[in-house]
This record gives sequence, structure tokens and C-alpha cells, in this order.
Amino acid sequence: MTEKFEPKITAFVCNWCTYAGADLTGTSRIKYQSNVRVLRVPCTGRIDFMLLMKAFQKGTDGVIVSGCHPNDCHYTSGNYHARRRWMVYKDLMDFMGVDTNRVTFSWVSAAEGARWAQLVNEVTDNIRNLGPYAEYKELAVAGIE
Amino acid sequence: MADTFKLTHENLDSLFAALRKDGRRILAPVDGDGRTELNEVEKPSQVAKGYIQTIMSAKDVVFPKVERLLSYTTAPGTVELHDAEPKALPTVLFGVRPCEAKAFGALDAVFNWDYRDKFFNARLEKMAVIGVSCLKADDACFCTSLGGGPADTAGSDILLTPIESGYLAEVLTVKGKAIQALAPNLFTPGNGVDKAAIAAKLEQAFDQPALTAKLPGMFENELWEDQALRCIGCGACAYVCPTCVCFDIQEEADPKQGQRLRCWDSCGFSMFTLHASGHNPRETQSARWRQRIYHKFSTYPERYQMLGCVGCGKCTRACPVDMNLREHLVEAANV
Amino acid sequence: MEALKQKAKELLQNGDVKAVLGYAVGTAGVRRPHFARNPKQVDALVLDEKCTQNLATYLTKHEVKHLGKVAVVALPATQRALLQLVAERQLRDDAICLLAVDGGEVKTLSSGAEVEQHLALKTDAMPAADKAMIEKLMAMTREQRWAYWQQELSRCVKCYACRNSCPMCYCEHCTMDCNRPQWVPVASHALGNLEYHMVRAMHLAGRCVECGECGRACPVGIPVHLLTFFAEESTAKQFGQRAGHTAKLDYALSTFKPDDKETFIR
Amino acid sequence: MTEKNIYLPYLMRITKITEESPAVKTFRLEFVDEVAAQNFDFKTGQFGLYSAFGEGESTFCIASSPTRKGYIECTFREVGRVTAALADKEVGDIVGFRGPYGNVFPLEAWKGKNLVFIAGGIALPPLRSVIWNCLDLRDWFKDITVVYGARSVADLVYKHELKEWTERPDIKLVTTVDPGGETPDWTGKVGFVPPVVEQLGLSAENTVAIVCGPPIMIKLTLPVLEKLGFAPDQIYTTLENRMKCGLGKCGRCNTGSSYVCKDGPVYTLAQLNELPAEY
Amino acid sequence: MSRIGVFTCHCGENIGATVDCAKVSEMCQHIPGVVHSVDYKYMCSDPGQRMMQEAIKEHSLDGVVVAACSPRMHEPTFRRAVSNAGVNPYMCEMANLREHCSWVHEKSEATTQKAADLIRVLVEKVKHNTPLFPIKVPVTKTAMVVGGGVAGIQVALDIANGGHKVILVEKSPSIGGHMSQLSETFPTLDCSQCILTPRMVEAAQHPNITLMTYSEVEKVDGFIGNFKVTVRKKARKLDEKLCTGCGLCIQKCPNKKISDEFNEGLGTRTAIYVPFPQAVPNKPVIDTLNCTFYKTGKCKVCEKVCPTNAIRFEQEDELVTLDIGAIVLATGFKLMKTEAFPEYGYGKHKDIIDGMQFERLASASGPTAGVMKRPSDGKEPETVVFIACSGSRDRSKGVPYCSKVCCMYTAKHAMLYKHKVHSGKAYVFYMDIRASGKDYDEFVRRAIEEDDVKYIRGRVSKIYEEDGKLIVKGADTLMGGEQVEIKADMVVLATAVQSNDRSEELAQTLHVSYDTYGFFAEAHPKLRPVETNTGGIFLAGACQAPRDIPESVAQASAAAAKVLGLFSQDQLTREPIVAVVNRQAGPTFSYCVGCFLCQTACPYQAIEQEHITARNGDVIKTIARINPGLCQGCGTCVATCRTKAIDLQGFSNEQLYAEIMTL
Ligand SMILES: Cc1cc2nc3c(=O)[nH]c(=O)nc-3n(C[C@H](O)[C@H](O)[C@H](O)COP(=O)(O)OP(=O)(O)OC[C@H]3O[C@@H](n4cnc5c(N)ncnc54)[C@H](O)[C@@H]3O)c2cc1C
Ligand SMILES: Cc1cc2nc3c(=O)[nH]c(=O)nc-3n(C[C@H](O)[C@H](O)[C@H](O)COP(=O)(O)OP(=O)(O)OC[C@H]3O[C@@H](n4cnc5c(N)ncnc54)[C@H](O)[C@@H]3O)c2cc1C
Ligand code: SF4
Ligand code: SF4
Ligand code: SF4
Ligand code: SF4
Ligand code: SF4
Ligand code: SF4
Repeated sequence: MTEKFEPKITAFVCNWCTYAGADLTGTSRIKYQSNVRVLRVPCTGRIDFMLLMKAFQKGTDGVIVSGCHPNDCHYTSGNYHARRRWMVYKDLMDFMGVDTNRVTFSWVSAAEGARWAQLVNEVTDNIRNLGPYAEYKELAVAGIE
Repeated sequence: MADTFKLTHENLDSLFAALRKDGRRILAPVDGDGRTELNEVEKPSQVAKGYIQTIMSAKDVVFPKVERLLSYTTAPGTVELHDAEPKALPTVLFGVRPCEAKAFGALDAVFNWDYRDKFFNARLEKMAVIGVSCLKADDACFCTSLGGGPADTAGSDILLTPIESGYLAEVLTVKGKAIQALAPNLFTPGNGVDKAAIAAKLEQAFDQPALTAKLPGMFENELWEDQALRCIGCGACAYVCPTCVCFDIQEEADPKQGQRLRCWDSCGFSMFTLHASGHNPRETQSARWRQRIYHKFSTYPERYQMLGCVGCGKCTRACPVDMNLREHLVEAANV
Repeated sequence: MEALKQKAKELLQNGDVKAVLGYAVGTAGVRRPHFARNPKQVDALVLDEKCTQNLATYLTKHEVKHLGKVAVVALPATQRALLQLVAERQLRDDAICLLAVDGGEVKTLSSGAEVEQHLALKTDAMPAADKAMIEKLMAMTREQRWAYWQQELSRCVKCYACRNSCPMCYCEHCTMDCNRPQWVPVASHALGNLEYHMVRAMHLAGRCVECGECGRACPVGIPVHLLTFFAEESTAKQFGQRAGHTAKLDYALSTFKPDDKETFIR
Repeated sequence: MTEKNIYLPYLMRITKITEESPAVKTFRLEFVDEVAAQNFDFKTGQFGLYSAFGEGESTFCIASSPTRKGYIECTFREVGRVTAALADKEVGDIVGFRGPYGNVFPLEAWKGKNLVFIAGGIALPPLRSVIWNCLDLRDWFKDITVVYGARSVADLVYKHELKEWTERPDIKLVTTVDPGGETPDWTGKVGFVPPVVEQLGLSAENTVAIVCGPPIMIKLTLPVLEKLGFAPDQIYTTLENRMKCGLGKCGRCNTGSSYVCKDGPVYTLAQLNELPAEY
Repeated sequence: MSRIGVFTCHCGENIGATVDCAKVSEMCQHIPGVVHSVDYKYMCSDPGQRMMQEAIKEHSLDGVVVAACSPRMHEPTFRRAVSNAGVNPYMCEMANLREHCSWVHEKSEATTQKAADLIRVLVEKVKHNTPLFPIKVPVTKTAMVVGGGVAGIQVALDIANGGHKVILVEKSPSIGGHMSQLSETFPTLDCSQCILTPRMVEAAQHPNITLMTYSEVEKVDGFIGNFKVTVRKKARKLDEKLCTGCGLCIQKCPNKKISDEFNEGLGTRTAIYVPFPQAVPNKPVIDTLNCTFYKTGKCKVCEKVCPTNAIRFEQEDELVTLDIGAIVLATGFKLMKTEAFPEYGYGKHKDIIDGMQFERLASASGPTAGVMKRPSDGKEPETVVFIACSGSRDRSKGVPYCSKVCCMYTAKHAMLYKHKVHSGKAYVFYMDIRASGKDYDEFVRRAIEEDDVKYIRGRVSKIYEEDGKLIVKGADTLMGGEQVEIKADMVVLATAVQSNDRSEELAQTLHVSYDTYGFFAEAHPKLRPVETNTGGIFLAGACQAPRDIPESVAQASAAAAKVLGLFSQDQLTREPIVAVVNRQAGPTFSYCVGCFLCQTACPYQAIEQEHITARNGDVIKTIARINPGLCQGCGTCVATCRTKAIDLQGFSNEQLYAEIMTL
């Protein structure tokens, strides 16, 4: 493999804050790296941990999960529920040996266009340094005779 | 009739070396973490001592828990199919018990009944069994009730019976002979040891032919519901069973490519026969439990003129709620 | 023991219950669940430290529900499971009849509230060995933990004994059975096994009553209970809510506090 | 020795799709491979496993008649993962097909007899194959009567063919819909299948009845047939136990020692009476 | 399905300059399911939309992906366009090539590739989209206002004037709330009764308003547009229709020494009474706790004197169930009691009073007819100390929040006192002066500058009695913490504004959220300040947080506007992005096992129980049901449900799964 490693980043973002924030990044013409693919959901509350699991199966090297800041949830408390879910899921992933450096949880509001760009760049650089997340990807082909 | 030889411990060491040199992997029961399971070994010293049975059966050598049946790539308007070739490694199964050795016959009956299953056959062909007779039996065992026995030769290519200073070796089949031919001088002439005297003693627990004869008339007996009440409907018994052959075919795919996998399944699962309409021919756990018994002791004899159970007792040992098959069969036989 | 048998017979004879679910001696002396449906079958009941199964598992099974009211010989873990089942509306008070044995005394607990009261007197923490194992795992590097679980889970055959023996895995249609979409691969390969156990542990976070039944049930000896224990401890530690302690719903993952910690959030 | 992979399907191209009723479609499938097409043969009553690549396989009977060469047809209802994926397909798309499997309707044995086909709902497909087969061998048989019922007019499948059968003199078609399922211009009967059968005044004499439909319909129709004097071995039906392989291996479809995939799907009532009721 | 069209927009140069749109369009041609893929300069323009509609017809497309700007911008546009071409609007998705791609990346291969990827993901989504139809909910155009303070009265009047029926439920015998107790009001010092009473009368006489005083909400079922509210009409022991309000009964009632709530315990009333002379309705109630007849079985004087025979001793509470479309909560607040302060003697000193008591002392209609007399001995107080922030902004002993009105009413009180007792001295202890309303700071200045009220910045540490005087000890922080000691005749504590007793209970009855202090929670602190989380229930006045009159009234009108907006439709049309619980054939009926763990996760209490019954009525299974009238489509329940029994339309499991699988 001579090709330079370009990480695959998947972002799960809520419609009202982070997606809108990322829109603002666009309208402000702030540049960031193009590795990220954004999946829009209504609310962080909708982000089932299984979605993250599947993203890793499909070879994502890094995941961003982001939504409204606490107290700013469009649905008042979806993000609070999501936050608890992440707290446990992150713990569990770590316990099972999944690399939690591969998941970045964040709050990016609709006003934080610059923050979104910064977040994506940080995560992309970080994952580029960590290298491909082979462990999980390889699971998908292992164990079949 | 089989040719009987002696195989000393040292010679067994050499036989292992010879087998490995011939490019075969040797799978044998190995102790670890309080369990005895089949694992690849290099020398006899690695083989577990004192075990009665492994928990899992050896069936995954010929019928792995997941196996690729085919794969394909798709693009708009086209599908390209790729046949799958089983990765059948030359394998010697060492130390499996006579009951388990016999079980391959029950698998063969299903896999080659009418349609021949190339995956099973490719693996079976590359496999040879060096069975080892049992000197001990436990409360789960009931091979003798099913026409087998602790030193039964059926299914083994070579059957070893431990004797002082080594083994009595019965070379039983062409495959057995081929193994012997790898190092003929290791097999020294055997004398007339009384196998039966050495092997474990296990009383016949019930009259199987009589049971088989009466099962068709007992279908509606409430015994089944009584017995099944404790069963939690998991797949442990089927998954450890050397003869259980039920499988599921599953698709794993993304928009561009996919593969079709065969994986173990169990008739005890509540979804096993469930239709999309919600209709389920075997709605209750008792119906599913009954199916397990009938399949092995009524359907098999009728269909394949053999039993679908070898009395190894693995299911009993694996069952989290101690559904003792022997005990249940005795109960049925006494109805 | 005699008191228990006496009580069991009484209940059956009076028609208060249709069966008494307890333990009996099984193969080679192991203890097995035992349904005594008539006074004669009561005689087989035993109760000693070898009895481990969480009998609450049976209370949600169709076939057992079908019997009618069942009295259950209840270890503390069984009681916790029952409370959680009540909280999750799987059992109504009028279906509860637990026989809690303390020394020679048999106590009949016939409502969630009574069980709650009874349990409050008991402390029955996670077995030391399991605790130690979790600590040992956490002391490893992440890579070592990954290797450990990969090794352990490679033996899993997806027989679902762990799930089916779990009192809290009562779902009629488990996520694993969900095929639209097929969240978790059915096959028991590396991915299918990891994801199955990950999903199950997440489902037990905040719901696991720490009976350890799943780990005990596993025919190939995978300590899967460590996963659910860990998930439960994680919720208990972070949110102060624990499963199996109250008959009222107090599920950590469907409630929240605005000031839950979020140090990991950037 | 390389054996054939019995799980490998034929690739088939969809050449025609008919929307029969809401959620029910008929595919006409032609072999992609010429040679396979040449060698392929089946008999009425048999079934196959159809693949939607990406989702899996599903079992349907072959709904076309073996007398119509060059293609096979299947009719299916969208109920789950595979059938939904199939329902998404377009003309020109490729699907997989394994088969034919199972036993057949004994047309030879029916020679010289009257035939009564009784079908309910989506269960017409297996009968459609045999009906067309019989019509194509019309002089083998005496009277052919078809009773077909559906929940509502919209649920009737093969509307074109029903029309054709009505117009043909050599087949008597009676259609009925459940009360409430009729439309203003409905000319057929209104009522459930069993009473409609009873009113027809059929004679069991030298007649075979082929019954296919939801369990409840079958259950209520059999007594009617018995009353009319049909003996169990004069009544045929097909079973639809769940199956994964179709090859007598996966272990799902058996009822007693009879494997629906091999000994079925066609059974006489006499045979079914011998089997445990696990279907 | 799966005849999908992809329409890639250049957005002039906005996308086109960075992303190779032609190439993207070409790449999309090869995605399975895509039967048509084109690019165009301005997709949102009329010709662009027309082109799209024609393509839909020509290629019989059943799904569309528009690759253009943010869906937050033009999703409605394109969904409408698609819909006009005969395709369900929810079969259209937008890939965001502008904000999420061309505007944030440099022109490159990778950027073009990303554009194609974004489209591919959405094509997979569209394949799993299903046509959705707006949800219609009927609206009962009757509002209920709970609480008849100034806020509640204002809401009722606004809605009534908007042409809709209003039911105003007030728990006490008269409407008016706290404002009716006030003497004069800041910042204008006009007489509270004078401005409020006309409103009260207007409300009582309005043809669209039904007053239900002496009544409380017992139970609320249903959802926005369709509530069923059960109200308990407490027994007045009086036939309201017969009573003319003549007051004879009150005059003759022998039981005259009952402490008077309206006068905050500073006066007395009879057992049959109206709370205050201007009460609306002016019909008495019998206080059964204090009535001699109820205590001894004898008396019935009132019955004898009543000229219209209106007294009904046997009358019972009555439960009335009403169909209501919207509810406005305006239940106000309560004041912290002086008993709460150990350092001020636990309310034992009669001359340490709270703000409301001072209002009554100052009120012309109050127990002293507006003459300044201190409660203990009726003497005119020469020195009065006012202590602001009594309990407010006090994390340790009181409440952490600012009660908002105290600064202002304390200034008002000091002024009123000075106006009545010209020689008197008024001191105010304060922490900060928060006077940020219109004319508010001027008002405080006036107190200090014109009326010579002495403001001391600091806390009072202790008050004790000595020689008939109240010694007030405190520190003046502006003078470097110098100790001050004032000998006062009366002390007025500006005690904290708190949520009403039992407000949590009421919130639970109505399924609205409340904060730690029992104030009802607004749906969004900034953008939806008068709505609650529960659709169709709104907030006005001090029940949401401490508020003064202008704010309460403004909020009341805002809530009324929301109700009128809701009532302007015969049916509510809601986006079908709602959760649904799986249903299927028996014997399973649903994947739902009825654990109801999802119920507490839902921010909108949209999850109800549904019983699946056999023909004979036996409950076979109890499962969750999502009320589409309440569900807002956040999807939190979907992620909570273990068995995947719930799914969210528009963002379903299959859709998201398909998106990920194509990553
Ligand atoms: C011999 C035979 C002939 C059949 N002929 C037809 C036919 O002509 N037309 C037709 O529409 N259907 C027919 N069926 C039923 C059809 O096989 C099922 O409806 C279909 O397999 C559902 O598959 P699915 O993958 O879409 O459902 P899934 O998403 O997989 O879920 C539904 C589950 O029900 C299972 N299932 C299996 N067998 C049946 C069954 N018999 N009925 C209902 N569910 C079943 C499926 O395997 C699956 O596991 C036939 C079945 C058999 C056995
Ligand atoms: C001492 C003091 C002086 C003040 N002076 C001024 C001033 O000068 N200027 C100014 O602008 N503001 C002043 N305020 C603030 C003012 O009183 C409030 O802003 C105003 O009363 C709020 O009105 P409301 O309708 O929200 O609540 P409230 O006036 O409290 O009215 C609520 C009503 O709801 C009723 N209620 C409560 N619970 C229920 C229930 N469960 N069911 C039915 N009915 C119920 C109550 O009986 C009451 O009638 C002062 C406040 C205090 C404490
Ligand atoms: S059924 Fe049990 S005893 Fe029989 S072969 Fe299988 S595992 Fe052995
Ligand atoms: S018999 Fe035991 S192992 Fe088998 S399904 Fe029942 S509980 Fe599981
Ligand atoms: S694993 Fe989850 S979905 Fe499955 S039974 Fe257990 S709790 Fe239910
Ligand atoms: S019991 Fe063990 S082998 Fe079976 S599914 Fe659970 S972990 Fe896997
Ligand atoms: S929808 Fe899911 S979470 Fe809600 S009650 Fe049903 S099973 Fe439980
Ligand atoms: S989607 Fe959100 S609002 Fe709707 S029912 Fe679920 S949790 Fe409640």
C-alpha cells in the first residue's frame, strides 16, 4: 500500500443543531477536510448505538456524534438521553476492547460553524494519525469457513 | 474384520509426527480453563487426560458453525455468482469417543440423502477419525441403549483402546489403513486383549427399538409438555450435539456484493418454523422438544434406518437446566 | 427444607398456585429447576447452596404463564429479577408468589412491594471473583482486552443459552431476530458474536440484576455475564440507579439528569 | 472430485411483472443461461427457491404450467425481508432460482376424472399451474370446475386469466368474495368458499378435489367435501411449511417423518391424516 | 420502487465551481436503482423544477434525490415540486452538496467523490422511503384557562375576543389572583383594584367565557386539540343561580373571627363569605371547616336569612368533564412565609410581615383601610425596615433564583409608606437593585431621591425584639462592612416568590414538565417560552417563573395568540415524521413486549398503552402506542426500544441502516 491513508469518517448529527451548524460552516465558507460523511437524524436521541456499530462494520475509521448542547435540544431532552446512552456505550466499548479513540462525541450548535470545521479537522487528523481501524473491519470477514 | 494392533505411547508420538508430516492437522481434546475442547495439537502429550467427552462435538470439522455457500457481486442489471469452495483441510480427529465417531454417519445420512452436499463431502473426505474407547462413562451417557458402546468401532477409521503401555489399535477402514501406511512399523502386532473388559461399563437404560416402535402412538401424550416445561428453548443441546444437523441460510450483503452463509440452527428455537403470517406449526416449547425426540428416535429410523442420536449425552451436559435426555427417554419408554 | 415442602404442598392443595417452581437434584448431583405440579412432586424439592439458577426466567415464558399462578422458590437474585420484571410490567402483583427461605423460615412474598421490603434487608453484591475479573480486565491495555474478548467470543456458537436463560431477556422478538434491517448478523462469526454480545450487554445496562445466569448457562464457558455486569455497574456508578431494587420503574437509560457528567464530550 | 453445489441458483431475468393485487406480484422469469434453459424441466405442483440477491431466498411454487415452455412464473405476496426485496425488482433485473423441488400433482392418475379446484386468497398460484396444465391436456379429463374466493375483489389474483376462464366453455369458474368485499359491478358470488362449494351440487363420483388456501378455509372446506362424499384420497392439497434449503436437509419443513420439501408439497388428505398436525 | 432520479444542481458557480457536477451526475447513473441522473445550473429555479417534474413523468420515477443545497433550505421546495408531479413528497431527499461540500472543500477529485458519496447514501435511503401522509388531528375549539389571576384573565379575554369559547377555572371563590390583593402597582402607582376589577367583570360577562370558580382540575386525558378535562366544582353550599349576592347571610353569620386569607391573616371574615368586596363572582361560599353548622350541627342562620333560599348545606362536589382543545396554565405563585427565617425569629414577631401583608396594610380596601398601623398594637410605625432578597438568591437557606419583583415592590412599599407616614423613616436592605423594566430604574431612583428612602447594601444578620422595638442588625457592605443597627417598628420581608403548593401534582396531571422549584417548564427557554412540552398546553404568568404584571400580561397575550393560532384550523396538520409501534398478525401482534421503558424516554409523553383484546374482551397483550398528536418525531424512543418495536417514519431503522451500509 503506497497510497496515503485517507480516513473514512462518519458523522451522526442532529438536524437542528449540528447539521445546521455545519450549514453555517458552509455559508461562512470555512474550509475543512473532506473525509467526513454526514448522516442526518432528527435528534441525538435517535442515534441508536447500533448505528455506530454498523458504521464500524462498514469500515469507518472514526465516528463523530454530535448534537445540540445540553438544554438546547430541539426536543428538550433527546440529547440528555443520548448522553447517558453514550456514557454507557463508551464504557462498554472500552471494556470489550473497542478503540474508543475512534468515537468523538461533541456538541455543536447551529451557531458554531467554525467549531464544526475545527472538530472535523481535529478528528480527521487524529484518526489519520491513529491509522486505519483494521481490527473491527477485519471482523466482518473473519470466522467464515 | 478389523486388523488389531498395538500402539505404544512412544509410537503414538511418532504417529502424530508422521500425520503432521503428511500435511494433516490433528484435532484432539485439550484441557484448558476447566473445559475440554477439540483443538489442534502437535503431540499426544497435549491431549487431555481423564476427560469423558468434550463439550462441543467434532461435527464442525465437517459442518462448521458458519460456512460460505456462495458469493456474488451485483451491478445494475447483472449478477455474477461465485461458487464457494470449502477450505477442507486434511484432518485427523484424535481421541473422539466411539459415540461421536458414529455420529458422522447420522450427519452423512442427511447431507447425502438424495441431494449430495458438496461442502460436507469435501470436508468428510479429508477427515479421518482415530477414536479412543471410553474407560469411564457418566450419568449423561447412554450409548449402550442405542446399540453403541464404549468401545464401539462404528465411525472410527482407527479405534484405540487404552491398555497398559499404550493402546490396542483396530484399523477399521481404508482411511485407517492409509494412516497405518504412513508409518507401518509403529503398529505392532496386537494380542487378543478383551476390549470389553477394559471399556467402561454402561447399563442399557431402556429398550430403544420398543421406544421407537411406540413413539408414533405417543404423539399427543402429555409427557412431552411435562418434560418440556423446564426447557428454556435455547440451542445449547442442538449446538453441542454431534448429530444435530439443522441449519439456517443467511445472506450478508451490501449494495455491491454479498454472500450466502449456512449457519447452525436449532429446532428448539421458537422462531424456527414460524411463518411470516404468525402461524407456527410448532407453536409451543413442548412441540419443539417433542420434535427433537421424534426426529432422532422416530424420523431417523424411518427415513434412514438409523438413529439420529448416539447417546453421547453432550446435550445433557450442556443444558443449562439439566434436561437429561437419557432420563427423559427412560420416562417415555416407561409410559 | 421441610417447612418449604410443607408450604409448597399447602399452596398446591389449597389451589393457591398451579405449580411450585423450585430446585431438584439432577444429573450427577447438579441442581435443576423443578416444577412441582402436585404434592407428590413436591418431595423432590431441594434447596441448598448448590441451587443457583434464576428461576424468575420462567415467569415470562408463555408455557409457564399458561399454567396459571406459580409459586417460586426465590434466591435473592430471583427476587431482584422479579422486581425488575414488575417494574417493566411483565408481571402483575396478583401473579406473584415468591417463597423466600431464611434459615428454616419460609416467607411468602406476594407483591412487588413485599419483595422490595424483603430485599432491602439483604445485601448480595456481585461475586468477588467476577468483580476481580472485571478489575483485572480493566487493568489490561485496550488491545489486551480486545484480544481477550475476541478469544473468548470465538468459541461462541450463538446457541442463545445466555439469552434464553436470562430473566431480563424476555423479549418475544429479540433484536437478534430482527431482520429488517438485519442489525446483528445471524451467523456466529467474529462480527456476529461481538455484536450480539455488545447489543445484549447494552440492553442489560441498567436492567441486569447480576444473577450471572447467562454466564452459567453458556455451554462453552464464556463469561458473558461479565459484560452485562460491567454494563450494569457502569450505569449504577454513573447514574446511581440500579436494577432489581424497586418495583417501580427506574431505568437509567430512559431517564436523565441535566447535570449528568459529560467529561468525555468535546 | 468436484461435486455440484446444490445451493447455487440459476440466474433468471425478470421479463414480465404483473401486479395482481395490492402486495401480490407475478414474475415471469427466463433463464440467463441458454443451456440451463434447455435442460430445465419441471412438473406441476413443484416449487423453487427464489433469491433476491442481497436479502436471501424465499420459497414459492412455480405458478406457470410446465406445458408453457421457455419461462417459469411465480406469484408472491410481500410479507418479509426477501419478498419485499423481490417486490422492488424491475423488468430486466436478475433474480436467482433453485429448483424444481418437491413432488407433483399426479395428472396421470387423474385421467378420465372430473376435477374440482378450490382455492382461497393467494393460494391460487399452485393451482394456476395445474389448472393450465390440465387445460393444455384438456381431453385427459372430464369436467373441470374452479372455485376461487378472495377477501375482496381487489384481492383476486390473475384477473385476466379469471376472465379468460369465464369465457372458455371447457372450464367452469365460480368466483366469490367475502361479504363486504364486493364492488358495485361485481358479478361473482358473495360469501365464503365452503358454503359456495356446498351450493354447487358437486358429485364426488369419479372426481378429485384440489384444495388450497389459508388453514381456516381448508379446515372449513374439508367437512363440506366429506359431506359431498369425497374420500380422503380424492382430496389434494399443498403444504407451505417454512423451509430454507428445499433439499431435505435444513430440518424445518418436516411434519413427522414427511419432508414437505421432498415428499410434498402435494398431499392427499389421506396422507395428511397419517401425519402429525405440524403444518 | 427503485426508479430513482438524481438531480444534481450546480447552484450557479456555488457548487459547480468546486464539484464536477457533470461527473457526479454520470457517476450516479451507475448506482443501482437510479434510472435517471442529470445536472443543471439552478435546480430550484422554475425551469429546474419543471425539468424535474417532466423527468418524473417521463421516467416514471418513484423516488428523487436532489443534490443541491441544504435540506434545511430547500427541502420544502423540492418536496412540493415532486408532489406536484404526482410523487409522494416524502419520496424526495436532498443531498447537501453546497453547505456540506462545495463551500467547505477545495476543488478536487476528493470533493467530487464526496459529492457522489453523499448522493449515494441518500439514494439508498430513498430506496427505503415510504410514502407518508400528513397527520390530521381534529381541533375542539374551546380553551381552558387554569388560574384566574391577571394572567389567566388576560388569556381568557384575548381568546374570547378572538371568537372562541373559554373556560376559566379558578380554585378560589373569586378570580383576581394576587393582583387583586395589591394596593398600588409599580412603576406607575396606579390602584391595582381599579385597573383589575373592570377586567374581572369583563371576563365574567363575556359571552364566550365561562367562569368556574372554586373549582380545580382533576384529570386530563387526550392530546392537543382533543383533551378531556375533568374539573371538580367544589361545593359552595349555595345555589349560584338563586344567590343575588345581597350579602345578608354574611352580615348575619355569627362566626366572625376567622382569619382572612385575602388580607393575609391581618383581618377576619365570617364562615360564609366572599373573599373581598369586588369579588367576581360576587357569590359567597361556606367555609365548612369553620361553619358552626358543620361543627355542631346547629345554626343555619344564613339559610334562614337568605331571601332567595339559595343556601344548600347538602350540596356535594361535582365532577364535570369537558372537551377542550387547548389549555393555558396560569396558576401563579405563592410567597415564601416569614416562618421560614430563623434569623428573623421564625415569623413569631407580629411586626415582621411579608410583602403581601404590607400590600394589605397599604390597601384602601384592606383591614386598616389603608392607614399605616402595625399589626401588633395598631400603632403607626415610625421606622420601617424593608429587607429585599429574603430567601431569594440564597442557595443555602432559600431559593437560588431571583424573585424578580421584590426590588420593585420593595421600592414601592417604601414609597407608599413614606407617602402615608411623612415623618417616618424607611430603610431598605438590598443585595443588588434589579430594576430593568421600562421606567423601573426611574421608579427606584424616585424612592431614593424624592422620598428619601435609605438604601443600605448588605444583609441583615439578625432581628430581635427589645423594648417594643425590633432591632435590625446588619452590615453595610458599601461602607466596608460596617455594622448597622436599626431600631424599627416594623420589618417587611420581601420573601421569595415560589411555585404554588401542589404545582408538581398539577404538572403531573397535565403531563407537563416542571423545574426543580416546581415552576412549569417551557418547551424551549428562548424560542418557545409560552409553550410546554405537551402539545396544546401553554403557560402564562408567574406559574412559569417569577413575573411582574406587565410580563404576565404580555405572556398571557402570547399564550392566547398561540391558542388562537391553533384554533384557526379545523384540523391540525402535522408532519408525518412520527414514531410508530410495530403491529403484525397474532399471536405476536407486535414486537413490543410492553416494558414501557420507552415511555419515560419520550420528552412529550406521547407513548400510551394499548390493549390488544380477544373477541371476548380479554386483554391478550398490552403494548405501547404512540399518539401521533403528541409525538414530535425525535426518535428517542426508537433508540430506547430493545426489540426494535418502534420505528420513526422518515428516519426509520431500514433507512438509516441502508445509508450506513453504503458508506
Ligand atoms: C412450498 C412452498 C410454496 C410456497 N409458495 C408460495 C407462493 O406461491 N406464493 C407466496 O407468496 N408464498 C409462498 N410460500 C410462502 C413463502 O415462502 C413465504 O411467504 C416467504 O418465504 C416469506 O419470505 P420473506 O423472506 O419475505 O420473509 P422474512 O422476512 O424472511 O420473514 C418471514 C419469515 O417467515 C418465513 N416463512 C417461511 N415459510 C413461510 C410460509 N410458508 N409462510 C409464511 N412465512 C414463511 C420466512 O422464511 C421468514 O423467515 C410458499 C412456501 C412454501 C414452503
Ligand atoms: C408583594 C407583591 C407585590 C407586587 N407588586 C407588584 C406591582 O406593584 N406591580 C407588578 O407589576 N407586579 C407586582 N407583583 C407581581 C404580581 O403579583 C404578579 O406578577 C402577578 O400576580 C402574576 O399574576 P398571575 O396571574 O400569573 O398569578 P396569580 O396572581 O398568582 O394568580 C394565579 C391564580 O390562579 C389560581 N390558582 C392557583 N392554582 C390553581 C389551581 N390549581 N387551579 C385553579 N386555580 C388556581 C390562584 O388562586 C390565583 O387566583 C407583586 C408581587 C408581590 C408578591
Ligand atoms: S441428542 Fe444428545 S445424546 Fe444424542 S447424539 Fe445428540 S448430543 Fe448426543
Ligand atoms: S433441552 Fe436444554 S439445551 Fe436444549 S433447548 Fe432446552 S434448555 Fe436448551
Ligand atoms: S438481547 Fe436484548 S432484545 Fe434480545 S432478548 Fe435480550 S434484552 Fe431482549
Ligand atoms: S451461551 Fe455461550 S455459546 Fe451460547 S450464545 Fe451465549 S455466549 Fe454464545
Ligand atoms: S415499544 Fe419497545 S420499549 Fe416501548 S414498551 Fe414496547 S418493547 Fe418496550
Ligand atoms: S419519537 Fe420522540 S416524541 Fe415521538 S414518541 Fe418517540 S420519544 Fe416521543
